[in-house]
Amino acid sequence: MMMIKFAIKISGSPYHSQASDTGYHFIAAALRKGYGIYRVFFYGDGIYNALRYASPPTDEREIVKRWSLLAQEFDLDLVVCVSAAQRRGLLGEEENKLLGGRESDLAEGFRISGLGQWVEAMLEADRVLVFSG
Amino acid sequence: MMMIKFAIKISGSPYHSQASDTGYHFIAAALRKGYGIYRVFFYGDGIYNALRYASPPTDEREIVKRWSLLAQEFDLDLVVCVSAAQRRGLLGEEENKLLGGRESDLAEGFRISGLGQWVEAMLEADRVLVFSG
Amino acid sequence: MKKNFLYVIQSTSFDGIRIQEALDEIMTVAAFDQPVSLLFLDEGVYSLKRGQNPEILNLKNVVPIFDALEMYEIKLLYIEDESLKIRGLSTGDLILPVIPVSRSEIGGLLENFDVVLTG
Amino acid sequence: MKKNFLYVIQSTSFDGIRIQEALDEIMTVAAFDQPVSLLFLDEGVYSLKRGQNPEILNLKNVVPIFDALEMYEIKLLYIEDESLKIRGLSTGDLILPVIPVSRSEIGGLLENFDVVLTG
Amino acid sequence: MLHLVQDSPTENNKLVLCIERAVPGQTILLIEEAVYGARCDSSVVAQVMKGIEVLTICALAPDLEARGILTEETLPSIRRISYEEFVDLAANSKHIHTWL
Amino acid sequence: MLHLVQDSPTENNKLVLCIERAVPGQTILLIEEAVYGARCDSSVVAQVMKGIEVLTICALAPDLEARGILTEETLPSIRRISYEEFVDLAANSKHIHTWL
Repeated sequence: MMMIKFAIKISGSPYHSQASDTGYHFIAAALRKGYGIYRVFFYGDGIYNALRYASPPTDEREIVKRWSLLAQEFDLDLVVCVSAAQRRGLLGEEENKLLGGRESDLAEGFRISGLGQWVEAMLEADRVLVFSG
Repeated sequence: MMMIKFAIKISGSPYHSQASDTGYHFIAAALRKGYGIYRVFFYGDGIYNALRYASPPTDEREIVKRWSLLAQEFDLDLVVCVSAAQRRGLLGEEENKLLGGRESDLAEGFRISGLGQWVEAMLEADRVLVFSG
Repeated sequence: MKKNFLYVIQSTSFDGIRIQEALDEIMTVAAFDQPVSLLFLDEGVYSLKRGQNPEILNLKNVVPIFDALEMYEIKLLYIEDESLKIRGLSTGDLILPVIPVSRSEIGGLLENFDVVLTG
Repeated sequence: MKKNFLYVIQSTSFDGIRIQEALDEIMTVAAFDQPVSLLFLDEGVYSLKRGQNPEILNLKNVVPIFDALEMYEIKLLYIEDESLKIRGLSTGDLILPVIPVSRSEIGGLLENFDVVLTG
Repeated sequence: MLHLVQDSPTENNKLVLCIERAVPGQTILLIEEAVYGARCDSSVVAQVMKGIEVLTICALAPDLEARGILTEETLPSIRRISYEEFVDLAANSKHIHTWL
Repeated sequence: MLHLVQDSPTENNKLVLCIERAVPGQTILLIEEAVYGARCDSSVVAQVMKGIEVLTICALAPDLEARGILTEETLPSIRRISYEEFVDLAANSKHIHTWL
């Protein structure tokens, strides 16, 4: 039997609820068990999970960084919704180029793309799961 | 009788609840009536109200920009809590200098400072009011 | 590839922009030629209430978007009867025709779709 | 200038970092030599429950911060009796000694302070 | 003292709890989703009516209008107030508490 | 079908509503604040017990342990599951819905 693949939407801000934590622990457990994560889509206030310069105190978990590390370890596709991000003020590389080569605010391992990427993930994956605040 | 002065804390993210809207409308009404706003302090997820590059679609209110305009019109003191902002990834001018002169993510009219500024505001103002999501 | 989608709308139009972003997502699913239905329950039933004027608060009115759903071939709108009743509403108070379902049928209804999502 | 502060804690330690940021604020008020009291009610009473292990979820444990409150001269911790009871808890289940107040006394209690805040 | 309630009475019981906690003479202002609690046919109308006997209960008019709640749909003893009146009310209340 | 509930039963009535909406044979997993609903002395224990007659109800163990809810405090018919078991449960459920 082929391993089940999940499409996962995270729509909670990192510090307002447990959504980002639960999503992270679920995804990490799934990957360690060999399940597929077709894509993780950050939508709504979930886009704040991708702010590159998040610098929590040293005695706290690093929410943004652990997403980046997980992406690196498992070649995970982390997609931030472009319209949710623009509305809230998180710009990708292209928009920053238009602003004169400003460095991107997007953390390592994330990419910015449209809602179509989320719909495609839902069509390709076997299971769809939402973590929301 | 001296006009009453308010100290106001906004701790809701701009798009997750009505807190930022209600806070804005309250403060605008107070200023127009001649009341004093000693300081507006953005704490918790409220710091996302100060992301400079927020670019909502043209048919939507501009939450960040209207704070900036209100600050300009009424010489309003908008303070973003430094620890809440660092944890979440919003850097002020000084931290950006350390990163090699990167442009600040902080919108016009806001400044970054510590919780002491909020306590001082509560001590100096006549009324304390919280808008939270 | 075709999947049958159900979006569950559980919040009012004033709970941040949750509904607005849900509608953007729903339109995108429809643009991929996928069949989409909506189920309104709990606070979500208020989002279909007649006479709303979010413009007073400088908020975007989502009613025209709901109106446009039909053009996107989104025709099946379910609503939980008990959610309406406890809020003192009936289907006549709503901007669109809806199919009432009872609370005890919801779990079964959800299983009729391939993907169930939270709006 | 001295004002008498009351912080109302209405959420558990797991509702994002609401409590952690409230405690940072409370410590700052205390550092300005202002008298601070705390009132726990609704879900907030869970934050004082014995035996919590947020470290299992990689979350920071705020219990040591509550323990440290006394050093900051924050000595008056009120708790709403009804909030405890409906959660099946009694003051014996809590990590710190608290002063129980009944629901009908809350409105009067709040007026004993100069500033009342939401944690 | 002014109590602010912002959640819908069908979402959770914050409004009822606020009424139970407020003491005679105090004021409750319904804002945001809580304005649904001003309706004559709300699920908590009995508790609201009981509250009105000893408390002043108002509701923020722009929040009512935005939600399409007409004057004839709300309890007559609940006054609809503007943002400007909200500011005056807050200025005249030594204590203000937001019930999250 | 797998229902996910995340709110505490004393915060709002989402857990009770989920039990009323689920049909026999379906599974409810209590996560985050909802794990308080697994306690023997929770305010909704009657509704939970009734649900267990026709539904499978589980609770996420790390969320229970983080909140200091001991095994002896929870209803014996509610199984405590790990994140790994949560993943398997989700993989084996054609439908999953998160109740906000």
